[in-house]
Formats: sequence, C-alpha cells, structure tokens
Amino acid sequence: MKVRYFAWMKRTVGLAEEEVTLPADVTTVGELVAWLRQRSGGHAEALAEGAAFGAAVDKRTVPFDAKLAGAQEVAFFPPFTGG
Amino acid sequence: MKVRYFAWMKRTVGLAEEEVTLPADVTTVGELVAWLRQRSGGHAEALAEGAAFGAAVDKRTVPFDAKLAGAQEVAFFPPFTGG
Amino acid sequence: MTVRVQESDFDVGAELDRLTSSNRRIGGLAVFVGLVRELHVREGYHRDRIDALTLEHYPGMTEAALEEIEAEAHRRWPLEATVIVHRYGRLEPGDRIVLVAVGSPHREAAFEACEFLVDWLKTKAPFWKLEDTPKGEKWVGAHAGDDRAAARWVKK
Amino acid sequence: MTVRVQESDFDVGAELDRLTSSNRRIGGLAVFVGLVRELHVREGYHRDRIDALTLEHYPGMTEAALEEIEAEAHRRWPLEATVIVHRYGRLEPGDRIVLVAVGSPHREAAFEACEFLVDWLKTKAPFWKLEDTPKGEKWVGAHAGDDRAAARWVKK
Repeated sequence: MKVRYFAWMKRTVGLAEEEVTLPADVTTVGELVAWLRQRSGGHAEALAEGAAFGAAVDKRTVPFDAKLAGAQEVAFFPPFTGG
Repeated sequence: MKVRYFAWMKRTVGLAEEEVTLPADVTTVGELVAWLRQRSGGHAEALAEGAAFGAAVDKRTVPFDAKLAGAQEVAFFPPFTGG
Repeated sequence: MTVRVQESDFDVGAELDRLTSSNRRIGGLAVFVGLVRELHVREGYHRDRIDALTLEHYPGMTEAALEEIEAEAHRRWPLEATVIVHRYGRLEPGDRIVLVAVGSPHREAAFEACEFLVDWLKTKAPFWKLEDTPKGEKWVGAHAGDDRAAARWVKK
Repeated sequence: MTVRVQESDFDVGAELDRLTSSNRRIGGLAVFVGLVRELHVREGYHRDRIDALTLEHYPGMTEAALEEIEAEAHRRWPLEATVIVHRYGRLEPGDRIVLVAVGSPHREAAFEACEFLVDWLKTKAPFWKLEDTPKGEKWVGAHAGDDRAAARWVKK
C-alpha cells in the first residue's frame, strides 16, 4: 500500500510517499496513523496526536475510523487552503 | 423648460421632447403632469392618473411634489428595466 | 471607480485586467455579466422568443445614476476597484448587456457589493428594454422581483 | 461542466466566451477570480508581505473533488453552465489563482451557486498554500472564516 504526505507533513516526515506492508492488526486509518508514528521521529511529529490533519483513501476524504481493506493509496494532509 | 419622454411614453406622447413655458400656477412636478395632460390625447394617455411612471428634474429622480423652480429639464419615464 | 455607457460590446478579460493591474491588494474579484436570453423567463412563465432587445437610456442621467450607485457601494464595503459598463442600442440573444466587477481584499465584500450593484442598477439607472418578438414589439415591464432584490439593501 | 487544474495562467475572457457560446438561455453569469495579494490580511491583522505563493495539490483527488462540488451546485440550482479553473505551482502577487464562473437564466441562482462553489472549494479541494515572505517560508493555516463560510451551505 502506498502512503502519501502533503504540504508541511511531507517536509516533517521527510518523504512524499512510501510503500508499506501493513501488519494484520492495522485495519483502519486511525490504526495506520498509530503504526506509522513508530517509523521515525518525523513520522511521530507529523502524525502526532492532536495535530490538525486529515486523510484520504484512494483519493477520497475519509474519517479516521475508515477501513483500509482494499485500499491502494492512503494520504495524509493538513487542512485545505485553496481558492 | 424642456420636457422629455422615454420608452413607451415617448411613443404615446408622440414626442421625445418639447419646450414648454409654464404658467405661474404650475410649480411642482405633479402640477406639471396635470398641465401637460391637456396638451394632446397622447399626453393625456401617457401621463394618465394611475399610470406607472416616474420623473426626473435635471437628471435626478424626484417625487411628484418636487418644486420646479430653476429646473431646466424635466423627464418622464416608465419604471427602469436595465441590467 | 469607472462607469461607462456605450453602444459597442466590451471585452470582459480586458476590463478585468485593467481593474486589477497595479493593484496588489485585490484578493477577490466578483463579476457579473448580463446577457440577452432567447426566451424571456420570468417567475416560471415562458414568454415569447426574443429576436432582439433594444435598450434605451437617458444620456447624462444614466452615468450620474451609475456613479452614485458605485459611490454608495464604496461607502458600504471596503472595495479596491469597481467597474460598471452598460450597453444601449440593439442587442441580440447571447449578446452582453452589462458588466459589473468588484475587487476587494476579501471575497465576501466583493460578492456582496457586486450583487448590490446589479440589484440597484436594475431599479435606479434609467434604462428601458424593448423586446422584438415574433408577435411584435413589447416594452419590458418592471419586474417586482427586481424591486424586492433592491429593497434588500435599503439601510434601515 | 468543466474542471481544470493547471500550472499555467487562464484567460478569463476566453473562458467566459466558451461558457456562453451556443447557449442562449444564460441571462446572468456570476464569476469569481481569486488573486494573490501582496499583503496577507486576515481578520483585520496584517501579516508579512508575500513575495510568492506556492500552491501544492493532490493530482487526481483535486479534479475529483472539484467535479463533485460542481455536480452538487448543479443539483442545488438551475444552472446552464459552470467552469472551475484552479492553478497550482508558484504564483506572485497579482497573479490569478482560481476562476469560478456560473451561468444561469437567473442572476440570483448564478450568484448563489458561484459563492457556494468558492466557499466549498476552499474547504473541500486538496490545495495547500506555502507563502514565501521576507521572513522565510510559511504554510498558510486553514482559515476559520472559510469553514464558517462553507458551513452556510450544509443541508440540514
């Protein structure tokens, strides 16, 4: 599964994207966040509890309790500031 | 003093404008309307009581009780329909 | 602040470029372009097809009325730039009638002032529309909805 | 219905001509053009001067999000034509960022739908702004006012 980071999260993690293989007990976006935090200090900081960020699964915004089954791409990003 | 008519009022009166010399007892726009009605059948129809029209004195919209003293041009017109 | 009343068409892109050039404080530009519709639809009622529309106006008074409306918008909202261009003469379906553009640091002010200008110019600027339809000529009556729209902006 | 996300500038006049050509039912065109301001003014507070703004987005998701917003506007209002063009990449003060244009038989629907689209795209389309200021780079935070503006349109 591909994980992507945008805006300041990309800089803090130090990666625009990475391929991950999920352990069997990581089944929701929220569980993925907790699991990714352990990968590096950058991950821990970008995905810290209480930080304002959202997620998309296969390019659709989802809540953190969304299931990952079948997902090809999960993205994390700060609040949108377009327009 | 010049009197001007616009839109359908111009056609009904049969004139775009005319020069008039007011009698001394015609001092307001409303009195001018009553006085003009006597000039022709077209005037009477266009300026009929109850017809929806407005007036301007020297190119500013005014109520019918506005004074004519010093006016150079009085105009009569149906409700505006621009835009 | 610019007001123009003209028979010829206008170039929307060029007008907007003129409005924003050399002003770096404009964050939002709200624009309205009025066009001649082929079918006159009003309050859900489809009237005759329109072959042409002839706009008559009151030279001198028109410009003064539009400038007053524009000045009122600048008093009510923090605007950086405004332009109103209104055409007169004979127009056909699809032709542009009017352009109202408002630049402000904030989009909310730009939108509100643009709507205000469109509402007010419909009821306060001396223009009259004559429709040329297959059944003959017909003067457009004032639209009750326009008066209601303009009344929204009356200061209590 | 058209959505485009592009690095290059757009031509407002040409976009509007494309929108209205061959449609004689459009009586009003409401348009919004967002521009890069030199000073970031928010809630009355003047921030640093901006030398440049870099817009990052999420290719694929951006287009899908804009198309969804556009479709929602068509469900809510009787619209004849809409176009949304949003730029990404490096922009300087005075540059155009976004164009939203809505054509409808009625100006009220055009204005409402245009405001709706601008409010929603600010909160639902994946764009992020990085400001280049004399004091260094700064990511623009989400604006509480934008969320409030978008919340106006939530169907109860």
